[in-house]
Amino acid sequence: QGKKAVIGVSIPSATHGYMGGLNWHAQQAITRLKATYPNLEFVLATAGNVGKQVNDIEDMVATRNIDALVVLPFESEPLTSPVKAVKDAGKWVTVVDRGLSQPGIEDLYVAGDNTAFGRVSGEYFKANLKSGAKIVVLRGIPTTLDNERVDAFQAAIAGSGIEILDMQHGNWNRDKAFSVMQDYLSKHKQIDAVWAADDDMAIGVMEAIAQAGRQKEMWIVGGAGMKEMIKRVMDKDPQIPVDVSYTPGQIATALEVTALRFVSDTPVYGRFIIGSTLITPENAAQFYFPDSPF
Amino acid sequence: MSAAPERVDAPVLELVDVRKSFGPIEILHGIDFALHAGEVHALIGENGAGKSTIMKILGGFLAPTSGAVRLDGKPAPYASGAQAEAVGVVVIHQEFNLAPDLTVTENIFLGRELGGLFLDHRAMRAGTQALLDELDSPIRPDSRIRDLPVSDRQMVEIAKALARKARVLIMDEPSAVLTHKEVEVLFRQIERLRAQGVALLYTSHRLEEITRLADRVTVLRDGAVVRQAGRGELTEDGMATAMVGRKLEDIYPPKRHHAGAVALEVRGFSVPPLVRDISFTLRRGEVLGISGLVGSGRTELAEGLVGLRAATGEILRHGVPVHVGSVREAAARGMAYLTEDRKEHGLLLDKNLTDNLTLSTLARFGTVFIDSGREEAALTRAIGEFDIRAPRRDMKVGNLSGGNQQKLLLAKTMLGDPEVVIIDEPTRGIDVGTKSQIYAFIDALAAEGRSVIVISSDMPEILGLSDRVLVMRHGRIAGELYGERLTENAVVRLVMGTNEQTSGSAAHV
Amino acid sequence: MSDTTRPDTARADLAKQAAAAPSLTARLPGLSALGPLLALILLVALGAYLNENFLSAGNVTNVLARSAFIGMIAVGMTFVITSGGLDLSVGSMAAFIAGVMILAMNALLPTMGVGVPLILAGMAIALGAGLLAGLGNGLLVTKARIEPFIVTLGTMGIFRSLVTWLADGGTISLDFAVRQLYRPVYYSGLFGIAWPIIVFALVAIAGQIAMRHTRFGRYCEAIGSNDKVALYSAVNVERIRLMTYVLLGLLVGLATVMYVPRLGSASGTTGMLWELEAIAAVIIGGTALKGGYGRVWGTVIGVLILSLIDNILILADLVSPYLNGTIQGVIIVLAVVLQRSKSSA
Amino acid sequence: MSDTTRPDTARADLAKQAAAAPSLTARLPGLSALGPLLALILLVALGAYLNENFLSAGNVTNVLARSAFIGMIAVGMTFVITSGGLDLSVGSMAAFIAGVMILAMNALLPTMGVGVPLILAGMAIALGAGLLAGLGNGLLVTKARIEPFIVTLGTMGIFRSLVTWLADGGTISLDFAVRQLYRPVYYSGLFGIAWPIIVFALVAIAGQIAMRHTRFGRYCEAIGSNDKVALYSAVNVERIRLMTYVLLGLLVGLATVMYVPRLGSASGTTGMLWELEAIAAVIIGGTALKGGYGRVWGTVIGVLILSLIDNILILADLVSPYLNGTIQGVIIVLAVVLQRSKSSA
Ligand SMILES: Nc1ncnc2c1ncn2[C@@H]1O[C@H](COP(=O)(O)OP(=O)(O)OP(=O)(O)O)[C@@H](O)[C@H]1O
Ligand SMILES: Nc1ncnc2c1ncn2[C@@H]1O[C@H](COP(=O)(O)OP(=O)(O)OP(=O)(O)O)[C@@H](O)[C@H]1O
Ligand SMILES: [Mg+2]
Ligand SMILES: [Mg+2]
Repeated sequence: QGKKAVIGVSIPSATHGYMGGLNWHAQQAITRLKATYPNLEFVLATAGNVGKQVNDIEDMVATRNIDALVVLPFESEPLTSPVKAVKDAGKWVTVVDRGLSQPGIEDLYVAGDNTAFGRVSGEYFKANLKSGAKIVVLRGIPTTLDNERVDAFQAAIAGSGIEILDMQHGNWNRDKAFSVMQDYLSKHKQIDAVWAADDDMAIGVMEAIAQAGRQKEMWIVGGAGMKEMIKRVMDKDPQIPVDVSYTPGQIATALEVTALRFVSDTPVYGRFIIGSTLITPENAAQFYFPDSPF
Repeated sequence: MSAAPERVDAPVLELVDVRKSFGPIEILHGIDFALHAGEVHALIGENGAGKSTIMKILGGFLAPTSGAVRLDGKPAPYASGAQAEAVGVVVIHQEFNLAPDLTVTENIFLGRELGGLFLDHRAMRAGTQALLDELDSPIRPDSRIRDLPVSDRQMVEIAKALARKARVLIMDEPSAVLTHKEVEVLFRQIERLRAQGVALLYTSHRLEEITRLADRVTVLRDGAVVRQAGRGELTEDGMATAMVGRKLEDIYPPKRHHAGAVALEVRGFSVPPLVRDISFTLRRGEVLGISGLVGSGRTELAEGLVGLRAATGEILRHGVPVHVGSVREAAARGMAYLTEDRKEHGLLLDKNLTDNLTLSTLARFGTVFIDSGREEAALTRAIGEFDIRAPRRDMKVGNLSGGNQQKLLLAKTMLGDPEVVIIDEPTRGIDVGTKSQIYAFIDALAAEGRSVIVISSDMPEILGLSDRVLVMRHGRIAGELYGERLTENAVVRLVMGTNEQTSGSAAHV
Repeated sequence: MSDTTRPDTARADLAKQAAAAPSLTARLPGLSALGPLLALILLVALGAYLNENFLSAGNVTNVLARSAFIGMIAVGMTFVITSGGLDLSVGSMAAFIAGVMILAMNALLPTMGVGVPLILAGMAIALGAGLLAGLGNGLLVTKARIEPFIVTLGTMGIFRSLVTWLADGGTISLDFAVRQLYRPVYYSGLFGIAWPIIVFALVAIAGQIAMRHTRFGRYCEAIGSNDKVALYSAVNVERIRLMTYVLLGLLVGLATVMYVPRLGSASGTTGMLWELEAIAAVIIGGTALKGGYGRVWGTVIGVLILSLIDNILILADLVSPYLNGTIQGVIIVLAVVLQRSKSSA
Repeated sequence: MSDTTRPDTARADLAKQAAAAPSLTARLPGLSALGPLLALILLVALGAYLNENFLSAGNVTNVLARSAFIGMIAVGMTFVITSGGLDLSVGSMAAFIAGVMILAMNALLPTMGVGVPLILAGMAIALGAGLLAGLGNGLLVTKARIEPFIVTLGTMGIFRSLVTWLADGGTISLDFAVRQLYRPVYYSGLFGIAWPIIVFALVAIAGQIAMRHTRFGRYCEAIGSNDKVALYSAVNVERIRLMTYVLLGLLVGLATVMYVPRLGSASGTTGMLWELEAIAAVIIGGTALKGGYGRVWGTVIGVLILSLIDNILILADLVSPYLNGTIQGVIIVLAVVLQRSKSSA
C-alpha cells in the first residue's frame, strides 16, 4: 500500500460553534492520519458559501489530482451535480452529514440524523411537560436542515398540548439568540421551556434568562454537544437537564473510514448514520471532549 | 435719469419686470432689460448687485420669482439651461461649469457628442483643437480639467460656449481670470460674433473693457437698474460712480518707500518641475509684486514657499533658515498664502461663512471648545472690514456672489494675522469700489510693517501697488524692477522676454 | 437723486438681515433633519401599539443596552464618514479585540488572580488593541494612500480570520470566575440605568460635542467637504484622517469592553455585519456618505431605529419570520424617505 | 515686430512642454493603471510556481467560468459607481431572481414540457426580473431621491428575505430533468471555451466599449464627476442614473441565467456577499468609489484577481485554513498598493 493517495476534504468554514467543532475534528483527524499513513495526502478547504464550496471541489479535481473527496455539503441541492461530476471522474466520494439530493452518488455516507435530532428533542419536551405548557423555539439559519429539525420537533410534540409561543431565527449565533430571547422574555409572561436547538444559541438564551432573573421558571434544551453544555448536564444543572448529540466528530469518522479504503483492502462502502441521542447526566461522560474547542 | 438711445429693431432676449427672491430675500427688484442682435450689452454693478443672477435667469438656469423672460417677443420656451442652449441661448458661467474628471474635449462636447452609436473621438478632438487654435490657446484637448490652472479652465469654458453656436451669448466675468493676452483673444472672438449678429451680454469689473467693448451699458445697483447708457455716454469714472452711488477717488494708495529689515529671504529655491533657482529678499513694510505670463510659475513658486508643493532651496525668516513643509509650518512662521483658485482650494462651497472664515485659524477661537461667539464676532468684523455682502450670514458660501466669495477668502487669509502674506490674484472678480478698499488694506498691512507679495496678472494693479516687482518667465526670475525703472514698459518687456535694449512698443500684453 | 435712495435702503435692509445672525431655519434642525427623529417616534408608537410590554423598563433597557455596541462604533464611524472615509472592518475588529482581550485575561489570570486589576488590565488591552487596529487602518489610508474601502475590506478579512484562528475555529471563552466578576459591567448599572446605556450616552454626547464644538469635528467636516481646501487652510489633513480611524478603533475597543461581559466569549461570528449596521445607522441619521457633513445625534437615532425594528419584529407576530428582512428593508427606506426633502432641495 | 516673435516661441515651447510631459503618463495607462494588471500577473506567476496544474486548461476554465457571475455583475456595477451610485443589493437580487426563475420554470414545466422553449422562457423571466429589480432600485434613487446606499441596503434585505420566504426557509430546486437540459449552458461551450466565459467576455467588451465609446459611458463619468455640470450640459441625469441601475439589474439577471444551470437551485444563502466582491473588484480595478472615472477592463482584472486568490489558496497548503482570510486581505491591499502612485500624484 505504498501508493500515494490524495484525499480532498471540503467542509463549511467555522462560522458557528458546531462548524468550529467540525473544523477542529477534521484537522485533528487529518494530522493523525497523516502521521499514521505517510502515503496519504490531504487537501482541506473550508467554504463560507455554496459557490465557494463548489469552486473548492473543482479546484481540487483540476489542480490537486485528488483520489477521493470527503465533502460535507453546505447545501444538498446545489452540491449534487458538482459532487456527481467528481464521482463521474472516477474519484471516491464520501458524503458527510447532509445527503445529496440524488441517491447513490456517494460511495460512503457518514451522517448525523437531523430528523432524529429534532425528534429526540421533541420527545423529551413531550415527556417532561404537561399539556398546556408554553415553550419558545429558536431556529437556526433558514436552511433545509433547519427545516428538517424543526419539522421533526413539531411532529414529535404533536398532540401533547404543548404550545409553541414563538419561533424566530437565532441563526445559530449566541448574540442573536441572546437578543431574540430577551425579546421573548419581554413578550411572554409564561415560558416553561426553551428549545434552543443548538448549544451556541443555548448559551445566549441562558444569559438572557439570567438577566431577567427567570432561571427558575424554565429549562433549556440546546443541541450538538458543546463541551460546556455536556458539563452542565453532567453536573445536573437544572436549567440544562439534557442535551442532544449531533457530533461534529462525524467528520473524523468519515475521514478515517475513507482513509482505510486507501491503506487497506477493507471494503468500506455503505452508510454510517450516527444517530442523535439524548445526553443525560448518566451517559454524558461519553460525549465529553474537554480538549475540543467546541 | 436713464437715457439710452431707443433701438428700433425688436430685442432678441428680454427681461420684463423680473423679480427674484431666494427664500424671504428679494435679490432682484423689477428688472427691465433687453439684448439686441449684433450688439454687446454690458452689465455692470458691485459685487452681489445681481449680475450673475440676471444672467442665470436669461440663460434658463434660474426661474424668476415674478416677471417674464421673452425670446423674440414671445415667452422664452425654455425651463432649463440645457433647453435654452438648444434654442441658442448660451451662458459662460462665473463659476466653472466643467466636469473635473473629464478631458477638455469631453467637456466641450458634453451633451452634444459627435458620432452615431459610437462616439467619433477623432472628430471631437479635431473640433476641440480647432476651437483652441482659434482661441490661440496651448491647452491640450486631452488634458483633464482637474489638472488645468484656472485661466486655462476659463479658456475651456469660452471654447465650450463658442462651440455652441449661440444666437445669444451671455458671459459672466469671463476675463476675470485671464491675462491681457488671453483677454485680447476673447475680445477678437466677441467682435467676430457681434459682426455675425449674435446678441452678447458681457460683464466685468474691469471698466476699461466695458468702455472698449460695450455698445450699451446697464448699471445695476443692489438688484435694481440705476442707469442705462449707449456707447460713449459714460466714462469709466461715470460708470464707477453710478455703480457705487458715490464718487470714487484714485483707487491706488500712494507709494511708500520706507522698507525695513529683511523679513524673508529666499535662496536658490526650486519647485519642480517648472520653477528653478529663485532668489529674492522681502523687507518689512514692503509690497513686492510678481508679474509674469500665465504658466510662468508664479503660483507654483508661492505654493512652494508655503509648503504646498515639494521644493528645494532655502527660506530665511529674519535671517534664520526655516523649514516650511506644510501650510501649518508656514503659518507658524507667520507666512500665509491666498490661493488664486477659490473654488477648488480656497473655500468650502457648501459650508457657511463662519466655518470658512475661521477654518485656517480655528486654534485661535477657543482652547478645547470652539468659541462660537468669538467666531460670530470675527465674521461681523470681516463683513464690515471687507464689505462682504451676504443676504444671510448662515448661507452656503457657494451661494455668495463671486466677488463676495473673494472678499471672504481675503478676510480668511488675513484672520491669521500673517507677517508675510502672499496674495495670488487679490482682486479677481472684485468690483471697483471694493478694489480700492482692498488696495488700501494691502497698503495698511505694509504700513504696519508686514510684508506683502502680490501675484497679479493685472498690470495696473501690479504697478499701482508694488514697491518692487519681480518678473517671472519660464519658472525663473527674468528681472527685478523698482524705483525709476518700474514702468509698465519695463515690466512688459521682461514678461515677454524681449531684450532690454530693443526699445519696443509693446503696450498690451 | 431719488433713484439712489431705493438701493441704499435696500442695502441697509440687507445688512440688517445679515447682522441678524443665524436665522430660524438654520437654528431649528428643519424637516430634513427631523426625518429620522420622526421615523423613530413612529416606530416607538408602532411598538407601543403592538405590544404593551414594549415600553416596559425591561424592554427599553434591553433595546438600549443592545444598541450600545453598534452605537459607540457608529459614533466613531460618523467621524470617519464625515471626513470622507469608510471603515468596513469594525465588526471583525470587534471580534478580534474581544478574542485578544479574553485570551490575554485568561493568560494573566494565574499571575494576577481574579480581581478588579485583571478586569482593568483586560479593558486596557482591549482599548490598546482597538487603538492599534485603528492606527493600522488609518496609516494604510493616509500614508499608503489606499482607498479606505479596500484597506478596510482587507483588514476586515484579516481580523476575522485571525480571531477564527485564535479560537481554533471555535469559541474563545473567558474564565468562568473572571466572568462572574466582569458580568455586572454589562448587566448592572447606576441608578437603574445599565452601564452600556450610560457609556453609550456619554460617548454620544461627547461625540456630538466633538463634532459641533471642537476643532476636530470642524476639520472632519472640512476635509470631507473638500480636502484640498482644508489642506490650503493649514489643516493637517492626514493627521485628522488618521485620528478618525484611531478614534473609531478606540470606540470599537470600548464597545468590546462592554460586549465581552455580556456573553464572555468571542468567536469567528462575533460582530458579524456590525460594519453594515453601523454605516447604515450613520447614513440613516443624515450624515452624507460622501463626507462633509456629520450629525452624531442623527447617528444615535439611526442606531435606535435599527435595533427597534428588530425588537418590534419579534414582539409582534406580524408575518412569517422569513419576511422580517423585507419589513426591515422597507422601514429603513421609509425612514430615509422622511428626510428626502433634503436632497431634493 | 521682432519683439512679438520671442513670446510666441516661448508660448510654443510651453505648449510643447505641456504636450510632451503629461502625454506619457496620460496616454499610456501608466503605472497607476497597470497596478492591478501587475498584481494579476504576479498572482498568475505565483500560482504557476506553486502548482503545475495551475495553468492547465481545466483550471483556467474553472477560474474564468466561475468569475463570470461576479464579473458580469461587476461590469454593471462599474457603471453604477462611475456615475456616483452604489448597489449593495446585487447578491440578494441574484438569489431572488434565481428563485423566481426556478419557481417559474417548475410551474411552466407541466404546460411547456422539458425543452428549449422552457429554458428560453426561464431566461426571459430572469432577465425580466433583473430589469424590474434594477428599475426598482433606480426609481427609488432617482425619483424618491434616497441615498443609493440606503435604497440598496433596504432592497438587499428585501430580496434576501423574499427568496428565503419563497423557499420556505429551504432550497428552491429546478426540476431534475430540466436541469439536465439546462446544465450545458454552464458546463459546455463553443470551441472548447465554456459559455460563461464567452458571455462574460462579451459583456466585458461591450462594457468597455460602452464606457469609452458611447454617450452613455461618457455621461456616467460626467454625472459622477459633477452632476450639476452634466445637468447644465443637457444630460438627462436622472435617466442615465436610472439606466445604470437597470443595466446592472439586467446583468444580474444574465449572471443568474448562467448561475442556475451550475447549481440548479437557489436558497437564502445564494449570492451571499456578491455585492462586496463586485464592489471590491470595481475598486481594485481602478474605478473611483466617488464616481467620475470608470475603467471596465480594470474591473475585469479585479474580478480575476479576487477569484485567483481563492484558487491559489487551494493550490498550496500554505497555512491553517482559518488564515485564508488573512492572506486574502493582504493580497487585496497589496494589489491596490501597486496603484498607489495614482492617489499620491
Ligand atoms: N442660491 C442662492 N441662495 C441665496 N442667495 C443667493 C443665491 N444665489 C445668489 N444669491 C445672492 O444674490 C445676490 C446676487 O448675487 P449675484 O451672484 O447675482 O451677484 P453678482 O452681481 O454676480 O456679483 P459678483 O460681481 O460678485 O459676481 C448675492 O447677494 C448672492 O449672495
Ligand atoms: N496640477 C497640475 N497638473 C499639470 N500641470 C499643472 C498643474 N498645475 C499647474 N500646472 C502647470 O504648471 C505651470 C505653472 O502654473 P502656475 O499656475 O504656477 O503659473 P502662474 O504663473 O501662476 O500662472 P497663472 O497666471 O495661471 O496663475 C503651467 O504650465 C500649468 O499649466
Ligand atoms: Mg457674479
Ligand atoms: Mg497662478
